[in-house]
Amino acid sequence: MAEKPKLERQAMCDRLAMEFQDEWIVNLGVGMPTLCSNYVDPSRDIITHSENGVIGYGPLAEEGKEDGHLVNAGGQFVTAQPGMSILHHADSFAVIRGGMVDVTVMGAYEVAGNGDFANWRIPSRKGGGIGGAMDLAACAKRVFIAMEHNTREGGPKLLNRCTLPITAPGVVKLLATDLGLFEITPEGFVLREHAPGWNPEEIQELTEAKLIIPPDLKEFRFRA
Amino acid sequence: MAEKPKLERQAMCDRLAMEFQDEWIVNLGVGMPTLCSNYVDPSRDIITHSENGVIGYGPLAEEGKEDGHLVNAGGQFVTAQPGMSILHHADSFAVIRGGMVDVTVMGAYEVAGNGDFANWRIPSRKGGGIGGAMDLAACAKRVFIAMEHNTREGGPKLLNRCTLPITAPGVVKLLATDLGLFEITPEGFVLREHAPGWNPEEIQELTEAKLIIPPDLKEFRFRA
Amino acid sequence: MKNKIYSSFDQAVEGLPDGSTVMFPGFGGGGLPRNLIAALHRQGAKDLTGVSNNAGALDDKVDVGTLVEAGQMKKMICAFTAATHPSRITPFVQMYNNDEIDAELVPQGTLAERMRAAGAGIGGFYTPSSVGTELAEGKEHREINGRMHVLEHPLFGDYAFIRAWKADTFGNLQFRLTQRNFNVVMAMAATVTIVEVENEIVEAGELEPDHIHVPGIYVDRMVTIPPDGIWY
Amino acid sequence: MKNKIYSSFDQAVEGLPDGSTVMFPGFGGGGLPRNLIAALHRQGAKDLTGVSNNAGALDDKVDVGTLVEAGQMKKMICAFTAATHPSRITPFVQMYNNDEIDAELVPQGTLAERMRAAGAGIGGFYTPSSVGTELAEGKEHREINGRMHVLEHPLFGDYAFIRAWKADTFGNLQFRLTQRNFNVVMAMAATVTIVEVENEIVEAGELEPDHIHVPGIYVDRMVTIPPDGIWY
Repeated sequence: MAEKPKLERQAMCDRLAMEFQDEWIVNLGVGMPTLCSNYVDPSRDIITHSENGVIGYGPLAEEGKEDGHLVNAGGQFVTAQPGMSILHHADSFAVIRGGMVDVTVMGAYEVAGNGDFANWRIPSRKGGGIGGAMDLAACAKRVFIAMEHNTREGGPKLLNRCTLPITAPGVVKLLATDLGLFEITPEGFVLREHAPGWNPEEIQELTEAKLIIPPDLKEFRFRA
Repeated sequence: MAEKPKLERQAMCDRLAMEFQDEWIVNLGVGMPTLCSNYVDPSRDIITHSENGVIGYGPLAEEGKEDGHLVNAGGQFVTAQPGMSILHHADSFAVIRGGMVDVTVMGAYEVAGNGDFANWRIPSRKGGGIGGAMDLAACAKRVFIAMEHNTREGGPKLLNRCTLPITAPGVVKLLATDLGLFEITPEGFVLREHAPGWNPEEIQELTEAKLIIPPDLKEFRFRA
Repeated sequence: MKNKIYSSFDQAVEGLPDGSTVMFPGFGGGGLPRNLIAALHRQGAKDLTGVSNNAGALDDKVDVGTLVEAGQMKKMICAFTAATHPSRITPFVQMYNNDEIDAELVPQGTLAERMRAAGAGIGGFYTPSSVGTELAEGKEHREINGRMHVLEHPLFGDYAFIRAWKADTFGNLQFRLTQRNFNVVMAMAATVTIVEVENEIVEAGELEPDHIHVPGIYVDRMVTIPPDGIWY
Repeated sequence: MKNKIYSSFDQAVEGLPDGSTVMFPGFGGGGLPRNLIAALHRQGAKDLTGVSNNAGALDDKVDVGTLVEAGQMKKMICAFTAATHPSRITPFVQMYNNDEIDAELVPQGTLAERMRAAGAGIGGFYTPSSVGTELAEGKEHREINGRMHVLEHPLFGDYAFIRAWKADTFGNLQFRLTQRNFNVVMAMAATVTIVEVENEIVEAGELEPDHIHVPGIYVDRMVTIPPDGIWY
């Protein structure tokens, strides 16, 4: 079973990006989530926000065409786009805390069936890296997570309760892993779409939390 | 005695303006205090601040040369000056509450020997006009007051305790009236300079609070 | 890109419901959305709560006082609620004296900061302004670093009427000099932001990203002031 | 007008005392005052508290990590205190693991807002960020409009080191794009603000009053980055 192909990171992020709606203000976290920006349905009218104070930036800059004064929250060089505007850091988080961000996409170490998630601290290491994650998780209208279904050691990451210090309680709405797409409801994880070749029982086996398998379970949707 | 000449409003404001020091950020309230801007020692390097969001504006605009987009806190048209900058209202009061304003000059109905003053509400009228006075009075480094020594009816305005609702407690440092210049110390009003032709006893007679008359009492200083 | 450009002020204020809280910037005449106010006067919404530095009627043109006089306002939240001079009895002062309109008097800096807090998702803040005065009575006090403060709450609007100098099609706004005043925090604090613009609305990309005072995400509707509009 | 122009970075940081709290902006390399940091490294002040998004050592050039590694820092207040990757053990992480340096971990939005509060004379504020997490433990909680908030306190600096795009002789500053980041709130929050400028400092009056990001009243000392300075 370990040999069976799982979803690529890009496919996971594509899938989450498919949920973005017109006019949504979208904040993409450092790491895997920035892959979402590689696929945004061109018919969709998405507004990017990065917590370092830029609204409406464009795709990553081509090599050799970087502008040293224009980076996203991951420190990557991005491009200017018509209508872009700049805010200072406190005003940028005013946008976030003010509830203007429609969705934030982040990575995580663990997600729980109650919507908690953990992505900033591993107890075996001292300190942590919060960045803007706590502000975004607490204040964005929706939190989407993209992460591998299991730890490198094969341990579960979709849990009944988080074991690591959480980033925010009860906020995760949608989760893409390399085994499928999961909605988090008051009843817990609902498997909405399974990776090709994986049946619900196989996915459940790799999951600590009890998955709800709806009658309309579908196969994972890929970018058109 | 009612016939004896008192100080002109301009002289009162000139006298307060003489106290302004180099690099001071100065906020001049609506009404009489704006007269201070008519006299600022040219050897002094004063920075004007108006609570509607302008730092470093110049003198009043000449008639016919007004810019409809540039007014001071009194709604008077002022001129641009090299180095001027604009802030929005919340950031302008951030300057005030942040303690950047070295002196605010205001008018008042009453000033008390404990440094309280009242300038926003008359109980016989409903409501009041605070504007930015409470923020300025509470947060500027120094509060100077320019006002007539007595009410129109001849009643005292330099009191033991204010009878009107106060604007801020214990903040007035210096007061110019049409009878002289008064410092407010922990012991109360000290008459620093008397109007020409007025002796301390005559001034005390028109004052409710007991005036301290220092050995180095001087005659009122006029603009050179 | 969503079209935010409306063809008339009347269209832009259509559907503004009775009972709304509407924010009106303006200070000394600059940044005062007179055309939108005139449209709201024609539209006739009632029982409104107005947020403004003062209650208007400061000159002979349309301002917040026009709505007050027309009986459209149930309450004003502002920094001036009394006549500035005994001889200057505005319709607001008259109605207020007769208990025909409510008012909440707020120090100007606190007024601006409460709107900034609303826009910035701040649940409340402590300020030294008004401590020791009648206006601090009944408010929660707290000593912080040896200084007394009062707790103030965010002030949200349903609508903000904005007067801008320039705008682009995305809704990014620029103000000129002291026209800026309350406009920025009101655009942040209100759910729906409607703008009258003194210049032709330009294409997105024509305004410098570094020189935008209100990002377009805060802006919902815009109208360019026509030649026969109310200018100042 | 007071002369705020200093002839060298070394002169600009002269006299910065041991034990000071120094604020360092910068995000992804932009707006990072590398020349002033290098000068502070040469100057040698010790027992400093640094306020910064992270503890530095993000590339091979001078940054906050240089001061950490040199043992000049007693404490860092920042939004990242762990290695971003187990393999990426910076001098800070090493010292922090060995209890050779203190750290206070603050969510990035709270960090920025705490500095804005310090600059704006706000005694404290309530934010929903971090509620329900380990970082909210021990903090005062309050439910406001049905939502839990924590009380956060202003964060003052003795010094802010600033990296600006343009400046005039009065000290008015402009930033370019995301270079702005923490620079504005740090200039507001600190007692002494020292700026390195990427362009020649122009005469007062040459920058548009509407396009100034930090008014000169917040700025104390400025140095233009010379051709042999550290650029990015």
